Amino acid sequence: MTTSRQLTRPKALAGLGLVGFVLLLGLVGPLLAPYGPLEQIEGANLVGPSPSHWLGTDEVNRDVLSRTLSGIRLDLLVVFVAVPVGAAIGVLTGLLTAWWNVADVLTQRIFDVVLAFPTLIFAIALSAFIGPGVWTIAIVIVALEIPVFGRLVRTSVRTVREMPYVEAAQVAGAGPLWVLRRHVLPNSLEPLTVQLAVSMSVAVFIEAAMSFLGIGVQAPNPSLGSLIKDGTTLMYDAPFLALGPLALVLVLVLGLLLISQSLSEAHRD
Amino acid sequence: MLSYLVRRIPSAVGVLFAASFLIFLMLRLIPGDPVDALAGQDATQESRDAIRADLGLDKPFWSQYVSWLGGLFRLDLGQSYRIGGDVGDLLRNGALNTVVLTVAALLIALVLALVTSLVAVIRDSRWLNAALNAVNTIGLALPTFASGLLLVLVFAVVFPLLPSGGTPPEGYLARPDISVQYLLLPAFCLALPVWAGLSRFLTEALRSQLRQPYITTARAAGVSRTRLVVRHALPNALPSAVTVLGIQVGTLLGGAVLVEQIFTWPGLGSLIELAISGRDYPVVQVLLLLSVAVFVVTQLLTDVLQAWLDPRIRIGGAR
Amino acid sequence: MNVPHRQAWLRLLTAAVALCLLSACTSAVGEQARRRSSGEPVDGGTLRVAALTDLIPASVFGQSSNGGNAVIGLVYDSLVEYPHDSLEARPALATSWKVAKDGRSIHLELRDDVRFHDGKPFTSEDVKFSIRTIADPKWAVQLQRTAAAVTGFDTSDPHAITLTFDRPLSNILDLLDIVPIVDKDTFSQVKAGTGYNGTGAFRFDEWKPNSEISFSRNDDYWGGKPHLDGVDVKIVPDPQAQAAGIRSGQYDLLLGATARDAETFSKDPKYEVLDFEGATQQTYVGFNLKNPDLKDVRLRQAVAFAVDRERILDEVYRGEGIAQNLSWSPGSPAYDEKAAHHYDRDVDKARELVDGLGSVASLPLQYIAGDPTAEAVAQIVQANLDDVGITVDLEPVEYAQMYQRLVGADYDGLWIFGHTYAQYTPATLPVSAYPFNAEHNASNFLSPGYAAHADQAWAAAAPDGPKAKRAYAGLNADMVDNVWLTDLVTFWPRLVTTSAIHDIDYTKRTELIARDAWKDQ
Amino acid sequence: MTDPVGSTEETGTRDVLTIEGLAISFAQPRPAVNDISVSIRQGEVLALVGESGSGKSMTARAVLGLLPPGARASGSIRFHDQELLGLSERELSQVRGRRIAMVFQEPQTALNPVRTIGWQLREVLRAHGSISRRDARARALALLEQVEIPEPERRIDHYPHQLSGGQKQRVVLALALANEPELLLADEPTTALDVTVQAEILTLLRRIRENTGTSILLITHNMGVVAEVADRVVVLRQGDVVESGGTAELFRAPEHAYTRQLLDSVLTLPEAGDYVHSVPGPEAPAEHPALSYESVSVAYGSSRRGRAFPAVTQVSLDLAPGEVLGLVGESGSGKTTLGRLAAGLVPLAGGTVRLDGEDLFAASAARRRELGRDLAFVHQDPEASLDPRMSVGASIREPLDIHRVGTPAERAARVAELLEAVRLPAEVARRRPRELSGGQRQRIAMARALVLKPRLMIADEPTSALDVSVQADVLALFRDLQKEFGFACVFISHDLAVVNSVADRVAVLRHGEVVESGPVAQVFGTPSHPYTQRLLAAVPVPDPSRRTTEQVVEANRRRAG
Repeated sequence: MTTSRQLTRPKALAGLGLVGFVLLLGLVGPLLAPYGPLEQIEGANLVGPSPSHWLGTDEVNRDVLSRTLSGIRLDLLVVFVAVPVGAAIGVLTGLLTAWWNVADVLTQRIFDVVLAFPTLIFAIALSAFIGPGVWTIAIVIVALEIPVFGRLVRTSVRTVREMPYVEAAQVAGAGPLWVLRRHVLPNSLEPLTVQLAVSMSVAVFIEAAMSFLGIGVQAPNPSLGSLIKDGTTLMYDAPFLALGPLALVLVLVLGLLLISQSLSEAHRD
Repeated sequence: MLSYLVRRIPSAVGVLFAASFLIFLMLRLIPGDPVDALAGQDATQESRDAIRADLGLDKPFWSQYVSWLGGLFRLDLGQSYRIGGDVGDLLRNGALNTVVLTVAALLIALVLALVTSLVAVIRDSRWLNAALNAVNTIGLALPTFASGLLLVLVFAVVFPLLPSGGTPPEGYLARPDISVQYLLLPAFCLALPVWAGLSRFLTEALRSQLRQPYITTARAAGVSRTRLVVRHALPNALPSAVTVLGIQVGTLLGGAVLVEQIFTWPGLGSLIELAISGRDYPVVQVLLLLSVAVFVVTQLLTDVLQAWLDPRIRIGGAR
Repeated sequence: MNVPHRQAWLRLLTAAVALCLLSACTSAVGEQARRRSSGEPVDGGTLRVAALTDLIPASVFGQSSNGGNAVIGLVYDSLVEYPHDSLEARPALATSWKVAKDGRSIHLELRDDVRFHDGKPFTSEDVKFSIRTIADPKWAVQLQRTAAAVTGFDTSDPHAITLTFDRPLSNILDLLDIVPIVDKDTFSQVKAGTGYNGTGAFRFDEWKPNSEISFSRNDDYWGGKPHLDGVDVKIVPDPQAQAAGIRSGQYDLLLGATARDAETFSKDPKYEVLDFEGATQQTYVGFNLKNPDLKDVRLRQAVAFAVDRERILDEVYRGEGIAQNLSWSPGSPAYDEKAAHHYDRDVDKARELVDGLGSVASLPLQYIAGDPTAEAVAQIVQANLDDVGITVDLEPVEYAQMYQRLVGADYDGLWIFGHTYAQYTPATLPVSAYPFNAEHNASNFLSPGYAAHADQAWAAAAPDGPKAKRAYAGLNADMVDNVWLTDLVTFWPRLVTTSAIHDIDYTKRTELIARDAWKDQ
Repeated sequence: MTDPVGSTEETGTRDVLTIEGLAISFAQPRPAVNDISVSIRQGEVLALVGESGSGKSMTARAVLGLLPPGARASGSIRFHDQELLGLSERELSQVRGRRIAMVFQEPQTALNPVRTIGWQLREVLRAHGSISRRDARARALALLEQVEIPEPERRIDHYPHQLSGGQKQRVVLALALANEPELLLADEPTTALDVTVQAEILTLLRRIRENTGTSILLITHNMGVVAEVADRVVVLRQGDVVESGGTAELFRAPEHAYTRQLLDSVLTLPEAGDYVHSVPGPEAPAEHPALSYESVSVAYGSSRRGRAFPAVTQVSLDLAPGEVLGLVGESGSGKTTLGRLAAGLVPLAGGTVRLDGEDLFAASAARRRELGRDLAFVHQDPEASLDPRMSVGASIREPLDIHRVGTPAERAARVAELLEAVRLPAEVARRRPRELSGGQRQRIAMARALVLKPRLMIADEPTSALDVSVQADVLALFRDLQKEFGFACVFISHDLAVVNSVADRVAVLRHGEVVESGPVAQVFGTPSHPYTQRLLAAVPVPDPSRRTTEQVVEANRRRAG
C-alpha cells in the first residue's frame, strides 16, 4: 500500500519511466530491429552511424542497433530474474535462520565469507570454476544476493519481533509461522523493495563488468556489457560503437537508482 | 573498548579460517590439472610424477591443506606453479601498486565526500544540491570502465596532460611530482563511485543529524550553521559513515580489478586473473585469502574507529 | 583547535597541491615527449617497450610471450642468426660452421672473446648445456625433438664444438638460431625469474611480475657497445592501452598493436610501423580428430572451403598478409601456390560436402578468450560455417589453458589459434610445431605417409635440394588431402614505434633485438 | 483577541517579550497556530498550558526562529523593542542563547552524544564572543555549580550518556543560562522525568529566577507543575488563547469551560489523613489467584557472560480474580518487567509465576499458547502496539484468527461488539492505525486485548502517552470495561494518581523490590514506607496555595547528604 504510494512520487515516476523504457525496448525492440543480432552484412565493416545503420556496424559487420536491442534482453534477464531469485532464496534463509536460530551462527559466517570477497574477484574465481558465460553471471548474482537479502531480512526480523504488536500476537498465542507471515514479512517489505532496486542496479554493473573482463556473455551473443566492451576496444577507430549500449546502461541504472532513492526517502519520512 | 575489540577477534579469525578452507577446497575442485600445463607434450609419466611430487600435489588433500596453512603462519606462501618464483615475491610488487592505488582512491573519495557533503549541507542552496545530486547519481550510475576510458580519452589522448596508464617509471618516491600524475587518473576513476556513494550517505546523515534535538539545543544557544554542521553534526554522522566506508573498501578492491586493467596498473587485480586462468593455485589461494583478510581487517578497523569516534561505545554506559 | 585555523590550513594545502600540479613540477607526459632529429646514431636513452604478455619463467624457452621473448632477444645470443627475412644463417657466437657430408654432424668455431654478463668466459661447454636444456621435455620447447636428436658433444676445444646427431638434421641451423646460449652455473635463477645471465647486448636487471622487466646496456658486448642505455619492457596487456600509451608519450615501441592500430599509426608521420615479413605467423582452424564428427575428412574439407580467408585478411588483418590455406610464404622452398589456394572459398562445394554427410551436429569452436583479433576471426568463421550448414558454438578459453590444450591435444572440437615455424627450414614445421608434429600433434592426426614425408624432409641434406623438394610436395599433398587443420591467414609482426626510434630488429622467432637501436635525443 | 494578554495590569515592570497576533501555518496539514498574543514581564514565570495541538511549543519555537521547515509565521514577536519575526539567521543567532535561551523536553536527546559536557558549554560560550580556554572552563564549572550538579570538576569531562536524566536536564539548563539570557523558554522541561526529579528541576527553575531575575516562559500540559511554579497562566487550545490570568485566580475561578475541563481531568491523590475506607475487594478468595508471583527474580544481560544485573528480586504478589493491582515506581524500578513476566515475555531467573494456579514457565509451548487465550497485554506505546500494515479490524480480530474461534461472520460481529464496547464507531474497523489518534489507538489495543474474553490483563502504562483529557476518558473506559468483563488486571503506571483512580490494590516498587503494598487508599492515604511518602510528596498538587516540592527537595538533599 505504502509502496504503491511511494511509487507515484515524481522521482519514482521518472525512475519507473526510465526502467520501463528499457524494458519496452528489450521486449519489443528485437521485433523492430532492422537486422538479426548475429547477421553479418557484407561490406559493412565498421561503418559509422548512418540512416541505414543508426548506431553503425561493428568489426564483424553487424548492425549495432539490432545487437543493442537484442542485448537488452540479457540484462533484463539478469535484473528481473537472477536478482529476484537470489533475493527469494536469501529472504527464506534469513527468515529461517533468524527466527528459529537454525544454524544461525553458521549461516551468518558463511554470509560473512561470501560477502568478504570483492564482487568481481568472486566472479573471476567462479568463472574459472564453471567457465565464462551467461550462467556464470546469473550464478554470481544469485550467490551474491543470497547473503545480502539474508542479512537484511535477519535484521528486520530481529527488529520486528521486538515490536509490541508482535508481542501482543504472541501473548494471544500466535505461533512463529503466524507471526512471520502476518507481521514480519509485511513489515520487512519496505527495506526489501529498496534493496531490490539497489541490487538490480548493481546487477547491471556486474553484468557489464564481467562482460568487460571477458567472463560474462560470450561472442557472438550481445549484452549491453559485451557491446560496451566491443566498443571500447575500438574506441579510437569507432567511438560510436559503445554509445548506444552505454546510454542504455546509464538509463537503466539511473532509473533503478531513482526508484530505490525515492523508496528509501519515502521510507525515511 | 579493548574488550569490545577482543570480543570481535575470534569471529574474525573464524571467518578467515572458514575462508581459507573454502578457497583451498574450491580451487581443488576446479577442473584442470596444473601438471598438464607444466609438463610438455612429450613428457613421460615419470617426469609428470616428478613434477607432481615437486608441487606436493601427490599428498592427500588434508595434508596439503595443513602444510599450506603451516606455511602461511611462517609467512612462506609457497612457490608459484606457472609464473615461477616465490609467491611472496610475486605478490609484493603487485600488492604495493594495488595498495597505493586503493589508498589514494580512498583518500580522494574521503576528502571529496567530506568537502562536497559539508558544503552541500552548510550552503543548503537549492541549485547546489541539485547539481551535487546530479553529479552524485551519475557517479553511481556510470560503470567504472566507462568512466575510466572516458578519463583516458579526455586527459591522456585528446588533451595529453596525464599518462594514460602504468605506474611511475622510477617508483613512487623518487619523483613524487611525477608519481602524483600517474596516480591521478586511475585513483580518481576508482574513487568516483565511492565518493558518490559516500557523499550521498554523509549528506543524508548530516541532514538527519541536523534534525536531532541536540542540534536544536545548540541552535537555540546561538551556534552558527557552519559550526553546527562541522563541529556538532559531523562527529555524530561520522561513525555510521565509517561503516559505509568500510563496506566501500570491498567495492574498491573489486573496482581495482577493472581500473588496473584499464590503466594497465600492474597490481594484484591483473595478477589474480593471470593466476586463475593458469591454475596457479598457490598464487590464487593466497590472493583470495588476502582479499578476505583485507575485508576482515577492514571490518575490525571500522569497529575500532567507530568505537573511537563514539564515546557511548568507547566509555560504555556506566553512570 | 579552532575552525578558522583549520580552514586556513586546508586552503593552504589545496593551494600547495594546485601549485605543485600546475607549475613547479614537471609533467610526466611532457617529460616523455622528445624532439625529433635524424641522421647519425646517438648514444643514450632508454627504450620503453610495451609488451602484451609477461615473462613466464617456468616456460621462458617454450611458450612464447612478449616479455619472455624480449629477455631472450636482449640478454642472450645464439650461435648463428637468421636475418628475419631469409634463411641465410649469419655468424653470431659461432664464427663459422661446417655440416658433415652425411648430414649427421656439424662443427662450429666459436668466438673466443665473449664473456657472460657475470664475467665468466663463454666456452663450448655452455653450448652443450644450452642444447641439452632445450632437449629437456620439462621446458616444453617445440624444437625439443630436434635438440634431442643432437646426441654427441665434442667440447675438447673450449672455442670450438662438434655436434653429432643420431640422424640427419636438415634443420640444425634452425636449432642453432633458436637456442639461446645460457650459463650453466646461474641457470637455477632462470626458473625463478631472478636472474638471466647471457652474453647479449643488454643485461637483465629486474623482473617485476606483471609489471615490467628492465635491462641495461652491456658495455662489454662483443659486438660493440649498444647505443641505448637500457630497455624497459612494460607489461601492458591491453592493445588499446598500448596505443593510448604511445600516443601519450609513455612508450617508444609497441609489441602488441592490433592490425587496426598498426594501420592507423602507419598513416601518422609521428610513428613508424615496422613490418617483419620474414617472421611470419599463421592463424588457423584446427580439428581434433578425436571428435567423432571431425574424423570425417569431408567435414574438415567443407570447413576449409567455407571459410572466407580474404574477408578475414581484409577486415581483421587490414590486408597485411596472405590469405592461403598452407603456411609457407612465397619465398619458402616448400611454397606451392596451387596447394596454398586449394581451399579458396567455395561455398557450393562446401555445401555439397556437408549435404553428403547427412546431419551435422553442432560443434564447439574454441579460441583465445579476451583477444579481440581471435574473437573477430572466430565470429567470422562461425558465420561462414553457418552459411554452409555447419553450426559451431564459440567457446573462449583462457590463453594458458588454450596452450595447455594445444600441448595436451585435447581441444573439444574445432579451435582457432596461431602457429609459427613455417618461416624456418620447412622440415622444422612437421617435426616441431605442435599443430603439425607428425609424431604427435594437437589434432591427434597420425598418418604413416605424413610421418614418412616429414622424416624425408628432415633428413634431406640440403633444405632446398631436389630430394627435399619432393618431400615438401608430399607434405603439401598430405596437408591438402587430410586437412587436420587449415590455415586462414599468414601474416607478420608489425611493430609500432615513434619516429624517434631507429634500427629496431626482430628475430624470426619474434625476439626483440636492440643492439643497434638508437633514440633521438 | 489582539490585545496582549494581561500586559497592562501591572505597570511597574516592563514587558520583556510581547507576542501579538501570532499565526503559524504549515505546508502539510497539521495543527497550526491561529492567533496568539502573550506577553511576559521582567522576572516573571509565565506558564503556557495546553494539550497536544494547542500550539504552545510552536509559539515558543517561533520566538527563536526555530520553526520546522515549511512553517510560516506572521504577526509580531517583539523582544524589548526588537522585532524578531523575519530576522535573518545571522541576526537571530545574536539573540539566541545571548538574550533568549531555550530548554527542551527530552534531556536524553537534547545533548550532543559525542561531546563532553564541558565542550558543549564552551561551545555555547564561544558562540557569543571569543573566550579563552581557561576562562571558558572556569565559567562552565560555575554554570554546572549554578545548576547544582554534584562534583562539577569531574562531571565536566563526562559525556551525556554517563549522566542520569535529571543531571542531563540540569546540563541543558546550564547551556541555556551560559550567556545570561533575559528570557528562558522552557518547553516541557520536566515531562520526561520521574516525579522526584521533576520536583528538583522545578525548584531549580524557581531558584534561577530568584537569583538572576530571568523571565521564564514555561510550556507544559501539567496543571500540577503550573500550580507549583507559575506566576501567571495562559491556556491555549487549538492555536488560540482560551483564558489567561494570575495562577491563583485562574485555579480558584476558571472562567472558560475548557480551563475547567482541564482542571477537572487532573487526577488527585488521597490527602494524607483522608478517611481510609476499607476496600471491599474481591470477596471469597477463589481457589487460585488469577496471577501469583512467588518470590520471582528476573535478570537482565546475559548471565553466561557474567554481566547480568537484577531487574526484579524476590518479588511475591498475588492477584485475585477480578482484582486490579497497580504497580507503581520510578523508571528502573522493575514494574514493567514484572508485567512482561506475567505474559511470558521475559525469561525467569528464579521463583514461580502461576496463572490461575498453573506454573507458566513449566508449561509446554503449546500449553502456554493455550494459556494465552486467558491473558491479554496492553502496551504503553499506542504508536507501536498495532501493526501499521493491518486494518484496525484485522488487528482486533487477530487473536480470534489465531485460535480459529467461530466463523468469519461471528468474528466480524465480535469485532463490532468490541468496537462498541470501547466506544468507537464500527467503520473504524476498516481504517489503518496511523489514521487514528493516540487515544483511539489505545482503545483499539484494549479492544484487541479483550476479544478473547481474558481473565487477566496486563496493562503497561496504557495512558502515559495520552493528553490529560484523553487519559481521563480512557481510564473511565477502562473502569467500565473491567466492571463489565470482570477480568483481573495488573495495571502498571508511573503516575500515582492514575493508579489511584483504577486500582484496588497497589504495590510500590523500587530497584526491583516491593517496598510497600496494600489497598490503594491505605498505601496512598497513610504510606508507611519513607520511599512511598517521598514519592507522594513529590507529585505536584494542582493547587497554587500548596507549593510543596521545595520541602521535598530539601528533604531529599538532606537525605542524600
